[in-house]
Amino acid sequence: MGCTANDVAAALRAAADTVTEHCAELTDLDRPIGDADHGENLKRGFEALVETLDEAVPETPGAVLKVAATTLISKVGGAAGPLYGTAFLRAATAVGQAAELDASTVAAALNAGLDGVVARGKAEVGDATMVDALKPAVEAARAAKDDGVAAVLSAAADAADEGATSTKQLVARKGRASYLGQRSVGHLDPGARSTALLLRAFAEAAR
Amino acid sequence: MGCTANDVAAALRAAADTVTEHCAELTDLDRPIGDADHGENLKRGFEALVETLDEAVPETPGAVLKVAATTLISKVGGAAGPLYGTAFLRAATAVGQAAELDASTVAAALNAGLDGVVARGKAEVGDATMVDALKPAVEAARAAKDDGVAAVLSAAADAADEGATSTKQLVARKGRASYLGQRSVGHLDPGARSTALLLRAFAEAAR
Amino acid sequence: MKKIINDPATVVADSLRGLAAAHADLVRVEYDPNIVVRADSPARGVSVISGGGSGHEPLHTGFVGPGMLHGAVPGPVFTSPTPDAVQAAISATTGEAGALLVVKNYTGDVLNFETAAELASAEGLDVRTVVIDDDVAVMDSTATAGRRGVGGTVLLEKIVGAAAERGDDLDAVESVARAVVERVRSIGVALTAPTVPHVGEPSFELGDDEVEFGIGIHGEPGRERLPIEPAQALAERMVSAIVDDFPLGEGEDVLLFTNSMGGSPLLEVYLAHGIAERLLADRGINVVRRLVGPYITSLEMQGISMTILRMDDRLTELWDAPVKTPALRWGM
Amino acid sequence: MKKIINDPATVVADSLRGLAAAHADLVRVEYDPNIVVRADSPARGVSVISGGGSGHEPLHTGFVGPGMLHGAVPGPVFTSPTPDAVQAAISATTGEAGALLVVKNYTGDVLNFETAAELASAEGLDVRTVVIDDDVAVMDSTATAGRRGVGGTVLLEKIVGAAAERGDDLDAVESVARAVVERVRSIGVALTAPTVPHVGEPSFELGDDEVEFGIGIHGEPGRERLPIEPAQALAERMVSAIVDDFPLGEGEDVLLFTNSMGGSPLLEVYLAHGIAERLLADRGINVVRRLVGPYITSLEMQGISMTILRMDDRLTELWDAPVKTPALRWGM
Ligand SMILES: Nc1ncnc2c1ncn2[C@@H]1O[C@H](COP(=O)(O)OP(=O)(O)O)[C@@H](O)[C@H]1O
Ligand SMILES: Nc1ncnc2c1ncn2[C@@H]1O[C@H](COP(=O)(O)OP(=O)(O)O)[C@@H](O)[C@H]1O
Ligand SMILES: [Mg+2]
Ligand SMILES: [Mg+2]
Ligand SMILES: [Mg+2]
Ligand SMILES: [Mg+2]
Repeated sequence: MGCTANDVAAALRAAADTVTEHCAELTDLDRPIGDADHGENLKRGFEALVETLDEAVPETPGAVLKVAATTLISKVGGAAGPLYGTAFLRAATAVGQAAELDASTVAAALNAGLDGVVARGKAEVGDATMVDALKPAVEAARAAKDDGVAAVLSAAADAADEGATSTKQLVARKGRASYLGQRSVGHLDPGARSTALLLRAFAEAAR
Repeated sequence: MGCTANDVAAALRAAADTVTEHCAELTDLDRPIGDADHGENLKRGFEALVETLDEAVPETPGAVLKVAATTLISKVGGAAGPLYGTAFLRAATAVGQAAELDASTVAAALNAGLDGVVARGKAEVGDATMVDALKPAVEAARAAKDDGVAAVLSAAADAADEGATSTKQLVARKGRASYLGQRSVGHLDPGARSTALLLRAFAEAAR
Repeated sequence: MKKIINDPATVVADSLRGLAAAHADLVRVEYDPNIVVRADSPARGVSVISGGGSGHEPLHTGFVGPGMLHGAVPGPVFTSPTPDAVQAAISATTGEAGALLVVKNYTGDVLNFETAAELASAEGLDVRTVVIDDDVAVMDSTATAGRRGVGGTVLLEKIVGAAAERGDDLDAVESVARAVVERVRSIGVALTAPTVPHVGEPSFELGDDEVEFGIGIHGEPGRERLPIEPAQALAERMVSAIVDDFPLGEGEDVLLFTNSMGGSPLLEVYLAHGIAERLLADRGINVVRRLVGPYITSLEMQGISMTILRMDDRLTELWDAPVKTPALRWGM
Repeated sequence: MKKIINDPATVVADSLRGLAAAHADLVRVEYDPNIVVRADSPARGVSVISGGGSGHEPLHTGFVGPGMLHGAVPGPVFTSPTPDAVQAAISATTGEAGALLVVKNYTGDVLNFETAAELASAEGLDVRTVVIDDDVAVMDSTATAGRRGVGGTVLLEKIVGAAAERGDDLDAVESVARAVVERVRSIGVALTAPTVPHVGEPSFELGDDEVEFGIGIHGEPGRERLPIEPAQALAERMVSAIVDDFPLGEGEDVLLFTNSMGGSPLLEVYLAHGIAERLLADRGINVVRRLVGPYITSLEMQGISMTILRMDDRLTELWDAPVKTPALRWGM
């Protein structure tokens, strides 16, 4: 029933595939309101992560998440690198040495990830960042934590999708898009979109 | 019957009008095979010449031609400036102190102008330069020298037109167009075209 | 996209190889992670390190050498380098006296450089960061990520480098840095968009007679899109944006830096500079030092930026101090 | 056309005003006719003067100053200055020791500068001309106006300026100049066309994946139009064109100058330079000096040129001599 280290690794590989598939889309989202690199940044990081996992999958889910964290911090760059990196680092700490992750640990890990992003980036819901996808995801995950890992992640992914979509109406207040002021309205935030994509990949992998 | 200083000045003004009118055309001819400035160069020179003539028209035809020479040398620049300047300088010398120019003096002046261009630029007929217009013009002028100034200039203009057109078939061997080698074939030489235009303006003015 | 490159993925390292070959007397380049450090071994004073996304050359790699930077950390094109690269530059250059990291205010740069500084501090080094945010185009900095670091960065690196070179300690170097950050303002304008190699298309669309006023150095949008206007009006708009923001008063001494964003001919850059000098003179502001040319660029983007630094004797002395780098050189 | 200018008709003088303001310590500008001369009054040795159409900045105006040019004569954009302007520069700088005019081999420049030299000689000054024709793109120079003067001009002006600065007489300066002309070769490539301000449209059309190989500095056509290829192949093509033309043999010492035509980012220019260094090393040719950057440009044209100068001790000493101009500066 729970997630092993290999399951987490598989979810990360699925995430890497998604990033590759949506690379152009993410970069295109980053074009009008940013610097047109979000897809490339994530692709560089997730490709490196897959290479590392190809060599050896660490023993525990926590160790896998830590490898993801350090790889993303050192490979992604930009704003997204330290933010996603910190999210995985906090998630790794949250799950500790457990050999398998149950639904409520997964929900707690997501929550820890969110806290990490907020600690570093200081964004709030409504600022049109990845937080707009991640915060509702964390809340939905917590609500579904009695229904199993797959349900937690699928609820998180659904909520993240909706949260990401909401950034379209928002005036960006953090990151590069904030330089646009009112002109940022009407654009989906690339980081919110990538958060939703990653969570969807995790959810699919957990089915 | 002969050309006075004022007639020469009027012919130069007519030439200036022609240059202004055909400025874009000359520059366009200079675009594919040169540096897209021939029209501008001549316009700068002839406008300055008209300004000078507006202040005062010198007493003799020779003196008017000399003013044209020094103005063109100092204002046109490029290859065309020294070449046309030298042509007018030699023409001025050829007509000397005469108060009026008769047909054979006009033909001789054209011949002296050609000699000046060749002395400086060392081009021969067939090199796809202004010489391809000027040389036949000089010959036609000489042949018509018993028929009056207007006939001399109109014969020269006709021959120059034909000569200019002939440059279309030629491989350029002098000036910037020569860098093109075979690729210069099919293009009318801008300097040959401007020579034909100037002679046509003189001919019209003399009618 | 037409570019003189082999592969978008290796463009930064490939270019660094050329820098290394061209300036072996001044810089040493290490790869993977990519860093550029001084070729000589300077007396171990404070080291000054900067970096950020590539594509702004000569910033920062062209400013490594005596009197300016000890190390530069070139990230991928328009993307901040990661903390491990910054750490490598710190390790290669920093001793007891510590290091100052000059960071342009972009979320990515700040997060990555601060992470590196934290990690270095954890190893017992005294590493501090100064964040430069001189772009007046960003009007309300409370509702945004704050003003961006742009042209002022060049002046900051020169002046801080001179302070370190003469032996100032880290407190003193840091205080000079903060003084410059407080006293410098910039504004940019773009006529065309840059094309990031791995993207392959221009970063934004601009009409045939539009300019983007208040552009950043990554093709981020500016304050507003305007119809192209004569240089006189454009320079007036730029000078006003800066002078009014300070605000600068009559009788003040300034350094005026007119910068090419990369693709604009020097003919135009000097032309704009000349107008700006006269506009400042008209306001009774004394231009006592100047810098003109492509020093902080945005790939092939056409456009210019103007930067004004309020000068005092201390800054003037540091500005005039000798410098010997690939891109900025005088007095030696 | 989008440019930062007021009026195409005044663009050169407007830009010179900016140059004058930015570098009052180095140059003095006179207008109508436009000339740029050294701000200091050098000991009256031989003066070195150059000029030509504008739009190639920093060439020539940015090279006026101690150790390089005494005077520069900027014509209209891409059009030779007229003899009266050249004469003005001669009068302003030339004494008993005479002057050498450095002329790029274009029909217009040659005719106008030679006319000026003749007029100056008639006034009793010893004024000579050296014509530089280093562009190997022009293959058969008997069927043409001859090879064009391009990148080699920068090296020639630096070296000849150094010879004049150390006090060589006109014979010696002229002989150094002729040695450089014999020993230097260049080739250029364009990715985009320049737009002349008073024309308002690009000087030529180039497809989205075409380059013009063997381009001149005025947008004159080159040897051939090629599909864009990786930098490695392009650099190989350029290096071969030069090396085979000399031909250059193993063990020879050279200066390698990789030049930006104006609009290409420094990132790409260094990248190409790095490849060329390795290609020369592969052939056993020693690169002993190098210059990289935008020094002889064609407005905003994207592209690069490469220039190779065969060095000997005499030329190396002159190259290394101090120079202090707006665009080239070392040793002082
Ligand atoms: N302060 C912040 N807090 C949370 N997320 C942020 C913050 N700043 C930026 N982001 C996220 O990062 C995304 C951009 O990432 P990316 O394009 O990779 O980095 P960069 O903006 O440095 O190029 C934005 O779409 C946004 O979701
Ligand atoms: N050596 C030469 N002899 C005669 N005419 C020449 C020579 N070189 C160039 N020309 C003429 O000059 C014309 C170009 O003039 P212009 O465009 O004003 O000068 P530039 O080529 O310097 O820009 C050519 O079309 C040609 O007719
Ligand atoms: Mg981005
Ligand atoms: Mg021309
Ligand atoms: Mg980025
Ligand atoms: Mg011309």
